[in-house]
Amino acid sequence: MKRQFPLALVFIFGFAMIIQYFIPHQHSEWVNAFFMDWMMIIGIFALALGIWSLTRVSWDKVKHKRENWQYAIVTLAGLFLMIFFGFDYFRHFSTAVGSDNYMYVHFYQYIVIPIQATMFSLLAFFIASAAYRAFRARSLLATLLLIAALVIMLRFNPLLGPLQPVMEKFSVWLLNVPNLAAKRAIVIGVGLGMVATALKVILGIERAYLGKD
Amino acid sequence: MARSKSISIIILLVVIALFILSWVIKATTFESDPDRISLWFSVRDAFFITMAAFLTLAIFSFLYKDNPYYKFAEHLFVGISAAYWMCVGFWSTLVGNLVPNISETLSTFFKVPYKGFHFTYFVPLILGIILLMRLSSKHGWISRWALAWIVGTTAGLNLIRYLRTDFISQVSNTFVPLLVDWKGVGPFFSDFSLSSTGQFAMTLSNWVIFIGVFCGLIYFFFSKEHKGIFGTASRVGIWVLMITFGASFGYTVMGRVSLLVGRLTYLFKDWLGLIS
Amino acid sequence: MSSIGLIISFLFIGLGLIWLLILAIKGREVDRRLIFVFIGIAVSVPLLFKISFSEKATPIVRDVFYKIENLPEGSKVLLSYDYGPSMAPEVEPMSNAFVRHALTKNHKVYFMCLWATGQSLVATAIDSIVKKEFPDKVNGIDYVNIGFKAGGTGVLNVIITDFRKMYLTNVDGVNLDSVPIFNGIKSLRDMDLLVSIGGGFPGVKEWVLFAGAPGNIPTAGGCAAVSAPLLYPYYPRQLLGLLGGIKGAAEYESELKDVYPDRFADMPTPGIAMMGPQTLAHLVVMAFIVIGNIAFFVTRKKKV
Amino acid sequence: MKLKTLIVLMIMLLMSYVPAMAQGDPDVINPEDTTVAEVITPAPATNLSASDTPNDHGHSIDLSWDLSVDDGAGMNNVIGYMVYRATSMDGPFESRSGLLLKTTDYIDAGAINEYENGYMPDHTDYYYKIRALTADTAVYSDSEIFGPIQSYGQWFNWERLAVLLMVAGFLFLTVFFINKAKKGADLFVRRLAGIEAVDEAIGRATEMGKPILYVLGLGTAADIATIASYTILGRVAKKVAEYQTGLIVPCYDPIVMTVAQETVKTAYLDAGRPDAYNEDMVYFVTNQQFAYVAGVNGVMLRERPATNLYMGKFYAESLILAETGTVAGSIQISGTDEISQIPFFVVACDYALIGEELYAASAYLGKEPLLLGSLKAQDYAKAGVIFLAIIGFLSLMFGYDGITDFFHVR
Repeated sequence: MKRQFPLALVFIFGFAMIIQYFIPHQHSEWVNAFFMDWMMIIGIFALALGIWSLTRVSWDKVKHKRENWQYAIVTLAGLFLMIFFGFDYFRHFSTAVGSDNYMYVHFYQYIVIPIQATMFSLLAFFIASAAYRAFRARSLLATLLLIAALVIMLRFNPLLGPLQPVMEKFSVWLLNVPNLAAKRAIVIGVGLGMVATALKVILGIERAYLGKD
Repeated sequence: MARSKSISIIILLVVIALFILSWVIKATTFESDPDRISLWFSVRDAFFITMAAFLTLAIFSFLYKDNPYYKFAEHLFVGISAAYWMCVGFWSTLVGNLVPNISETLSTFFKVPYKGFHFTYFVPLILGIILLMRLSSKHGWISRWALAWIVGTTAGLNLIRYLRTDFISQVSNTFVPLLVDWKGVGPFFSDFSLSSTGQFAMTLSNWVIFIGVFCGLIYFFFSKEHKGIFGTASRVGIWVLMITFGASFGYTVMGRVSLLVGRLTYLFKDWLGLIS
Repeated sequence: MSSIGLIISFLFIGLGLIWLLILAIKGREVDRRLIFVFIGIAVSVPLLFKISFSEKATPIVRDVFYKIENLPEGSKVLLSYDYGPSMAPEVEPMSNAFVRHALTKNHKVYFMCLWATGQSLVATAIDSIVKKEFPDKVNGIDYVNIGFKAGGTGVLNVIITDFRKMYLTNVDGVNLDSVPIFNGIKSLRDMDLLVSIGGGFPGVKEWVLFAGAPGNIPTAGGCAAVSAPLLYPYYPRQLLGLLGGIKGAAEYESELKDVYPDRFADMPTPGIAMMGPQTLAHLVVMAFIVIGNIAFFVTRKKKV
Repeated sequence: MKLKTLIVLMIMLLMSYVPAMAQGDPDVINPEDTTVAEVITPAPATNLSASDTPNDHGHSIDLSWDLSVDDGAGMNNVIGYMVYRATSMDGPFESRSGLLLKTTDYIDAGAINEYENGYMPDHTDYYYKIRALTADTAVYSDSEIFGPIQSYGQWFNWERLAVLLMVAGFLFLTVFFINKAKKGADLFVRRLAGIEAVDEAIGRATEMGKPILYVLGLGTAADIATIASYTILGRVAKKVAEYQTGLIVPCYDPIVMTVAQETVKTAYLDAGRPDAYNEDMVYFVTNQQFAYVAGVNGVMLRERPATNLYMGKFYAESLILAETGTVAGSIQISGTDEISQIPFFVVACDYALIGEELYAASAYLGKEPLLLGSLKAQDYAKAGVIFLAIIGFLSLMFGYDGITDFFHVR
């Protein structure tokens, strides 16, 4: 029961999902439509597990005074404050869209958004350091990588003068043609890999995720 | 050791002083703004804007090295964002989607329009509860049923989805004519032009696509030694891949710089008011 | 002001790079933090001194512009904000330019989003652009915001046959049947143009695959630079035009200013303004690649 | 009466089209004027035929007809058509479409479920007629009635035959090669540097006494890349357990976290070291892209893992993670099927698995014949694709597009 039943579930539902694609009948169409809805609902229950895990790991740090335990308090405080504001619907409850508690909205706007955007913008620095470190003509492959990147970066350089439209055209061609070819090769390969993996899962050949006892 | 500690305390005091200074200045500039009705509003808004700016700087400080300010911002961010998604999920998915389909009483309680009883919504509810059984050490194994359902359904559904949307369409799109608009050798040379919509350019592009896809696929062969002609094709394949990767990398620089511009604009404009 | 800034920044960056070049020839590796400093200067100096370069629209951008320009007045244009705050600096200039252009042409604008994070961005656009710059436009008659529904491509699958199966009301809670702009509109097929702005998932690609192509509805897009190469293959057949990254936005803005010099004289052009930092940052990155290679060849020679 | 208002509304709607169509006198559109204008009944639409819509779930009927001779020619007074339907020959007929301009076909689809508005039951006799309308709401002509016709759902969508053949063919190949492998056939697999590096990296981590960081990416439980990543995690965790190295798995998606916990636990059991397993090795950080990145960055700089493995779906964060990992001095191995991020991993990581290699990785690491069999099947499928592509080219060259059509799946 502990091991065979889940495997049977995987097999039955996996094949049911494949077969339903070929059946245009109404009974099969709602399966597809509801799946995403269901996954989201299950996801929220799982998120409770996630919050539990985060709380436990942070609390553990605080309790045993592990390195950087002070910061774990910050995490816990942020977490519970935000949950408190987010569920404060007795006073501010608005609609299903969410809480419109003042602090909830402002924490999102002035803490989450700026940090998120700043983390993202670190990429401008990292892309430069990665380019400096990795774009060296060590081998033929690295040289190709380097030249293609330089060509594309040159395309809107006003200092280039009359060469600019040529660069522009060439880079569009590069993005349109070889890029398309490589993308297709990767997508076809990935598609096959996915099908193979999915089949292995459905057939029960890959079962590491289902536990043992 | 003691010295480095006192230095970090001094830095902390300076940061706090700067924070308060910025807060006060910001609040006074807001005071003259007719949109803010009272002192309380300007003080409050000034606080949030200053905080956002300092958190931005704290994240940037990570570029130098890991430091207490980054650690603070990071931990705060993790906690708040986890809770944020929990709340969004609760309100929009559980209250917005599940409740209106299963219970009238709860719908009235949460003030959402009741859509009628749909038994299908009990499936995720039950699976969700089964998943929560993980917390019990004795009955934790039951949660695997939910995992099995998720993994099985996903595997089946996505297998089909990718075959249809990505795989087959890419295969069928590979069927391009290798001789575009061919009217014979004579016209080909007499009308020869390098324009991108011209016959020569289109034919050349199609050949590049064909060879690129062909060699790219050869590169992904696992069960054959890449030697001889096969090896040459596979090498051409990886060249094409590398050129593409380089091009994508170069292209992305633009987007990443834009993001940094966005952040710096916030600092210079919304916070410091250096630019209009 | 701008010329002083240009001189200062070129001097700063130029001399710095020459110094680094000398270090590189001596075989020293550059500390990554120094690279960060240069990027920081290259981006912030043009921003502070307002250095910008002239832009000229490329065909792929012009196609979008003249589609909106040449639609008859009162055409129905749907704008979908499929992005979040983190992508906003790059794509918000595009969506703002689209809104301005469509409303100037007196098109009817339908706002929606496939990303939850798009909701507040649509609200901001309506507050800061529609209400301020187009005070005569009436909510519900000239434009409407139907907001966000979860489900990504699932939403598209539904609204291509029927809006009302997914959206009962607009964001203000008004039933769609009582919103005048929705009179006679059943599905996406009744739109004259779909514009998706955003580069993630779901985004422009999904609009093409799940709405534009199956419904045979003209679709245009604006996306972050990172996703543009993946979307080029759809142009021009399924995607009538595309604004790729801030460069696309800048081109669109300059076209808008060229065509309506009076109407948009004071229009903020964040896209064009951002091209200054872009150009310098690209130069710096390229310079570092060159320096890196010089350092590499010098050290290799020494080893040999 | 209701019908009349509807038509008036339709005509008003038409007003917006008038400038584009440049036909019809705009003055006539005003309903009050139409009483004065004298309009002659136009010729009806002809050759109406109807059939059940193929390859669908029922509740839908395909209609087609020929234009009225007065549409755009003849008296030129037909402005459009509307579809009418009844459940008996004598009516009552109700309109089923809006005003259709210059149209000769229409799909009359109703709602699928009884509780919805506009429910259209299957296996019911329907009768159709097409009304050719003029600018005057009172002047129109009906086509002959077509019927009875029934709608019904099909049990197989023939348009998707190509997909079925592919799935079936691939399933056959997989099972065939797995069986062959089981019987002991020696299946050759070329070496993949990125995968061989995983083994070395675990050894290196053990020597250094530092943990291994495994990042499952931003994929949700609904991504196959994530499923592939679980299986790789399983193999890595087993080796880690054998070598007694530390393992850190911060998670982005809570469902993925639960599956990953199960996977790691199983791996430790398999390695015979259940005691070494600790639930907190696999933990949840947050469900927000950059907050997650911030958290993982922190782990990299503070725990200084010897090796970072990034396997699964990655988005913009790929480069932030990989660059921070470089600063921390870790060996980095990545694998993703997200095409836009592969370049960054290729540039910034020591080893990068490209696309399909991610899916092959679990088979490599396990070295089990069962799994190697599926790699062989993948290769044959790729050969099939190349073969098909060549056939496609040749057929296009000779002007035959049947093959391309066959693979064009709606």
